[in-house]
Amino acid sequence: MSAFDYNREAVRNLGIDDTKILDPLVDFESARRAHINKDRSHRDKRLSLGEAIGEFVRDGDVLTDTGFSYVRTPMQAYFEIMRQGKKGIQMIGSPNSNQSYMIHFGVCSCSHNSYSGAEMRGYDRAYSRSVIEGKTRILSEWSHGSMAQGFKAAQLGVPGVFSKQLLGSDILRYNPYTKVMQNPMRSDPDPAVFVPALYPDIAVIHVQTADRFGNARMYGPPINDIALAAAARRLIITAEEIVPPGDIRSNNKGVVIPFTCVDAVVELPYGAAPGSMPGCYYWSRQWWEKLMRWACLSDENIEEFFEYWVFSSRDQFDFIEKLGGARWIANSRKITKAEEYDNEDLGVDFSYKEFKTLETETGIYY
Amino acid sequence: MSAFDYNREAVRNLGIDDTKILDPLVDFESARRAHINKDRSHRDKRLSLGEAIGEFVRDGDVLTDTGFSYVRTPMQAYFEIMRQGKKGIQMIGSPNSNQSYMIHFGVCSCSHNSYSGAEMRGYDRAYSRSVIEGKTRILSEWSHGSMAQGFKAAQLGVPGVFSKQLLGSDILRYNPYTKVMQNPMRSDPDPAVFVPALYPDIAVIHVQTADRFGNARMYGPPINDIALAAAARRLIITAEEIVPPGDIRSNNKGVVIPFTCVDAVVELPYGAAPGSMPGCYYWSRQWWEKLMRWACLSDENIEEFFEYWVFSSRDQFDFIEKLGGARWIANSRKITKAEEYDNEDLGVDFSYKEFKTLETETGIYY
Amino acid sequence: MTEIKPANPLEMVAYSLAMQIEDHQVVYVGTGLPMVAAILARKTHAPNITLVYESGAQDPLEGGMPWSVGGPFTWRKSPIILEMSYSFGQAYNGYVDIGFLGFAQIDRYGNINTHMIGTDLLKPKVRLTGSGGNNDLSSLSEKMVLVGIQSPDKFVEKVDFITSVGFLEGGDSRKKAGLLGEGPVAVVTNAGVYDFEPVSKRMRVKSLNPGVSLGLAQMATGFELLKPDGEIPVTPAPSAEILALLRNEVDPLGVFISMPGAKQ
Amino acid sequence: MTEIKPANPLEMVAYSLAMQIEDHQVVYVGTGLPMVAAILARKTHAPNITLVYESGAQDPLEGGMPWSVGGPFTWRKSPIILEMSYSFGQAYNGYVDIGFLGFAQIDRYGNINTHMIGTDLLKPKVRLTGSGGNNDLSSLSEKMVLVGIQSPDKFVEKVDFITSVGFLEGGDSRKKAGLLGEGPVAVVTNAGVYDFEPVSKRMRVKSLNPGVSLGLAQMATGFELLKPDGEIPVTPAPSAEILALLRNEVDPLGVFISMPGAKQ
Repeated sequence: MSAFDYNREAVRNLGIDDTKILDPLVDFESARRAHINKDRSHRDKRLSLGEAIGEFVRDGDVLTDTGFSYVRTPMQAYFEIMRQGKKGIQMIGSPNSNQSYMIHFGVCSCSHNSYSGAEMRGYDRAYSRSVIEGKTRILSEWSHGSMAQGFKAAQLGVPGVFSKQLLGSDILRYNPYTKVMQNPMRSDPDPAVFVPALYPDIAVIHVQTADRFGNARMYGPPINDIALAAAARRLIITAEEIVPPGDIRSNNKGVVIPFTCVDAVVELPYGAAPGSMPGCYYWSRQWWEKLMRWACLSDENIEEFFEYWVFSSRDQFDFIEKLGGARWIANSRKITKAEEYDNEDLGVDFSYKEFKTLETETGIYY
Repeated sequence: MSAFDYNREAVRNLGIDDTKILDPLVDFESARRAHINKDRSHRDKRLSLGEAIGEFVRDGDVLTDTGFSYVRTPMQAYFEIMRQGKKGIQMIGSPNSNQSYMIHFGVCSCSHNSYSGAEMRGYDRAYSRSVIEGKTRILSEWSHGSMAQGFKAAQLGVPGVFSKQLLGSDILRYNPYTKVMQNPMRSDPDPAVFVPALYPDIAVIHVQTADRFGNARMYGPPINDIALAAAARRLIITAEEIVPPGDIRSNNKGVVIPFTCVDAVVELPYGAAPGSMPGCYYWSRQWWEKLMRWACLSDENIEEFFEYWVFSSRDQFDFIEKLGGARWIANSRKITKAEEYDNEDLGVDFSYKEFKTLETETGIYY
Repeated sequence: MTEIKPANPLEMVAYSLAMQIEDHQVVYVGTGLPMVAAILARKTHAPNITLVYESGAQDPLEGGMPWSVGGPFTWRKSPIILEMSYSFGQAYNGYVDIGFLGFAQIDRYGNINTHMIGTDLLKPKVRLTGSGGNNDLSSLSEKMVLVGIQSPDKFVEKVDFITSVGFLEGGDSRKKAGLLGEGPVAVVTNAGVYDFEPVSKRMRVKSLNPGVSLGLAQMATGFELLKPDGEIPVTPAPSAEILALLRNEVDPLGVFISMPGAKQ
Repeated sequence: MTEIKPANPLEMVAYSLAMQIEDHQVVYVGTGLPMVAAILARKTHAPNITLVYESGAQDPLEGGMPWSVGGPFTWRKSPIILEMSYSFGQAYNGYVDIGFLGFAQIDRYGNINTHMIGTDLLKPKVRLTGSGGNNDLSSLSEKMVLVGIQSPDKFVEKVDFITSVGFLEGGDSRKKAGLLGEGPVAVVTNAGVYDFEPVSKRMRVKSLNPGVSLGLAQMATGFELLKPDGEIPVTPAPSAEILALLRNEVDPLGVFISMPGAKQ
């Protein structure tokens, strides 16, 4: 019998026969045990991307989508997970957009959702098709904020929090982890939702700079990544640059993930491409629109798209060459820094056109 | 009848007849209303210290001790509160050390405690005497971590959290806000402590730099101040320096309190003296030891001490002159920066001697 | 001033939405038309608003239209960027005046669906994005404005999934469910602007866009619209100056305000 | 090497405490003797430990003795400084190996009092500091070491106030109360080092300091001490080199390791 007390209506509505599949996300004891067993020493944790994914991402893991859909998201690590053919992953995240194509390739087979899509590009047709066809199993529905509270509860070191979100909604009817309770502080009726601390198995977090021990410094929106770094049983840091430890110590006024949480450090320039990396490079917007507006429309398209971009790329450098190589790098750095107002923006052209074919016409994927 | 459901054993043990006195700390609705009613505009919020304390600190308020006892703590604002003769304040904080001398002068009359003292300088005899003599009324006992969770719950926007702290201890028997409950996520017995979100009436937070709107940038341990800034009904920022808004925007990689929370901004160089201000100046250790080891020993001593240092000082500049003026400033800056390793530390002498009289003998209060 | 093409329906929506914003407010902005409206408001009648986003971006310097709510234009030289949990926390704590929410379906009580079309979440006809921050803002905001396209399959008797609660079953049922704030104060569509009758909390016509009759609005609605007392006002249309601003400066690429099919 | 004065009782405490630390551990340090011990360990057998503090300071560069747990030596060029809530959160989450706790009173089960001497919290004989982080670390740490001065009014049958739980009423009562970790693994005093009998969880002599007999230790204790099987070992004393380090580099001002009255 499970030690966990799930919301029975939600378990029923989701058609979950064996709730064991729900356990890892809330199994605090095993997360604490995993953290206690981490090597505490200041040692060189650098691995290649292939080694880090090979060692620390396991079939059936609860994996988190980090960054914000396609901002500071470890896209190249996801691509390596796909190339290594990992299977049966439960994907969770706020947002959880990158599960979509991974489901298609059998990498992900279960979903903990707050959002899957690409904003103004409309809903994600590949994800929609996967749900309809039963290629992914929905294990829980959330809002951004309530899931963020679950991650934050973990970092804060509490079994859970009361929330005023989700009340009255159908999301509660499809979330086995939450339940409606009375606010214990009030004597008048005051419903609140219990949200437990959430402990994913594995997080990959992409940052601008890290040292060899794993101290990782981040710039731009942290979203849920500070909380996830503390919560995840295993943590891989991928970084644009590896700096000496003294650099982190001397420039510590920013968001830093402590090395004690980190299992592996991967030097991975362009690790967030084709997404945006604050201070470093802009989205390849044409890539994303091609993905959302063409690749996701059919299984054939998505196969062709990922064959070209991922399976026939050995690494991020192959990928960057296809985006336009050195010209893409210079252009996308200029655009992001102009938008951040760290470069002169007068006269900078932010426009781009939808992209027609897989291969570049202008020599650069804007 | 109160809308709040307090721990009855604790209410009884604390001898509280009317629980109304407990309400402000957990009255979320009134805190939300206070926040909603704040002026949102980007306007110049600068006031003198006297004006800010006069307008925003009210008799009977729940006031928080901020910083860490005597690190980045708004000592000069506390001294102004004393000079203005505020009364009946409930003091709360982790730590809550500065209530001690304020109780003696009738400024504070109720205590929400996690710690009151000065570390290795032993327990605070003035505070001990005040408790024994009934000069302050204990309204709740906490640990640092559980109180910090209450403040954090407020910032996080949740009615409360479950905690694994305090269990089995006598602290629970003297805390009306907490109760032991079953962890709702578990089917086996798993006790946890409900800790509600805590909303003080007023916080004064001292920072290195702020802009005129109230965006406040902080360096060194933030302790609970980020949470308190979001929680407090009223918020005064005192700052070593007021910088142009563009400076905060261009150097935002650090801890920043958003201007939307802030009611008043006070330009207050040396606002944390005689405490330590990271990057700016070191403790006057002789002052603190004189306070703890002499002033707190008797009512006569404490009167003489504060008459000299506070009531006969118009402002922080008078105070700094008594510490040793320009020489104190240069020396204490060098010591803190050497200890932070932002100045050369080789050959820097960190020693000092206990101080004998109120007035300086060496011309400087080390 | 030269002749200018009158506002298209999406431009009307953007303008009406912008008019919901008052100067000096803290405005919680989602992707799409709310972003257009907030940026338009900032360039016109509300230059001193503070924009906040679910990505945690806060109070950016004025700039162009963000490609994503996580994009640099949302945190351009921001004094602070909050973690996501704290970004919603500020709404809970009363630091946000108004939030904007989009929808795929809406009912008479302003309940919203962004989850699916169909009756079975495990086997829907169409799976949509899910909540994102929609439920959070609807649960916590002091005031919220709902925005979408009006048609009988979007304005429905019963939404297929309640992603976000408006007034739930009307009356005081929102408050009884434990939610904060006033609930939805307006619904802005290509047909007009709606509010909610104060007691029943049923959706009510507030104004109709130029050229839209009550009959037309009702035909585009799967439930009965309440009518205000007296004449139904015409929603104010943007001036030529504002339209020019909208087209040339706010959304020059026409990402949001070009009518589908009309875009290059 | 010249003659060196043997370790005084406080120096013995500091050394025994330091010996509780293994290299590469994450050590949660409180003010006073734990700080001395951690810094000594770092300079001797455990150069690669990571120090963390309740002030949120983490992993400082090596430096002098902090004047306060919030002082710059605790966050000297730290890669990160945590907020207080997260600093305790790291103990909850298993990122801390060992915590050190001081006490004013202790009972046979390692329950600790730092609140008061007396029977009435509202009218005590002496009011002490209260918990600070003491309760938090005792509730959350995987292992903890208790440190204090041994005398019958400090080692008592029943503490006047349970600030922090050790083994509560012994047996599995700590676990049943819902607390985490193994509980106290050692008590270090000026008389010796103690552990807890595995089943009853009663305090047991582990070793006695040079010159301290079992009778003397028992006389300084208000409850019956359990004895280990066989001969009671003598607590190892610091070498001359370590004593010199302790006196000249770790606490050169003698803030913690000078005996009261012996200080200049």
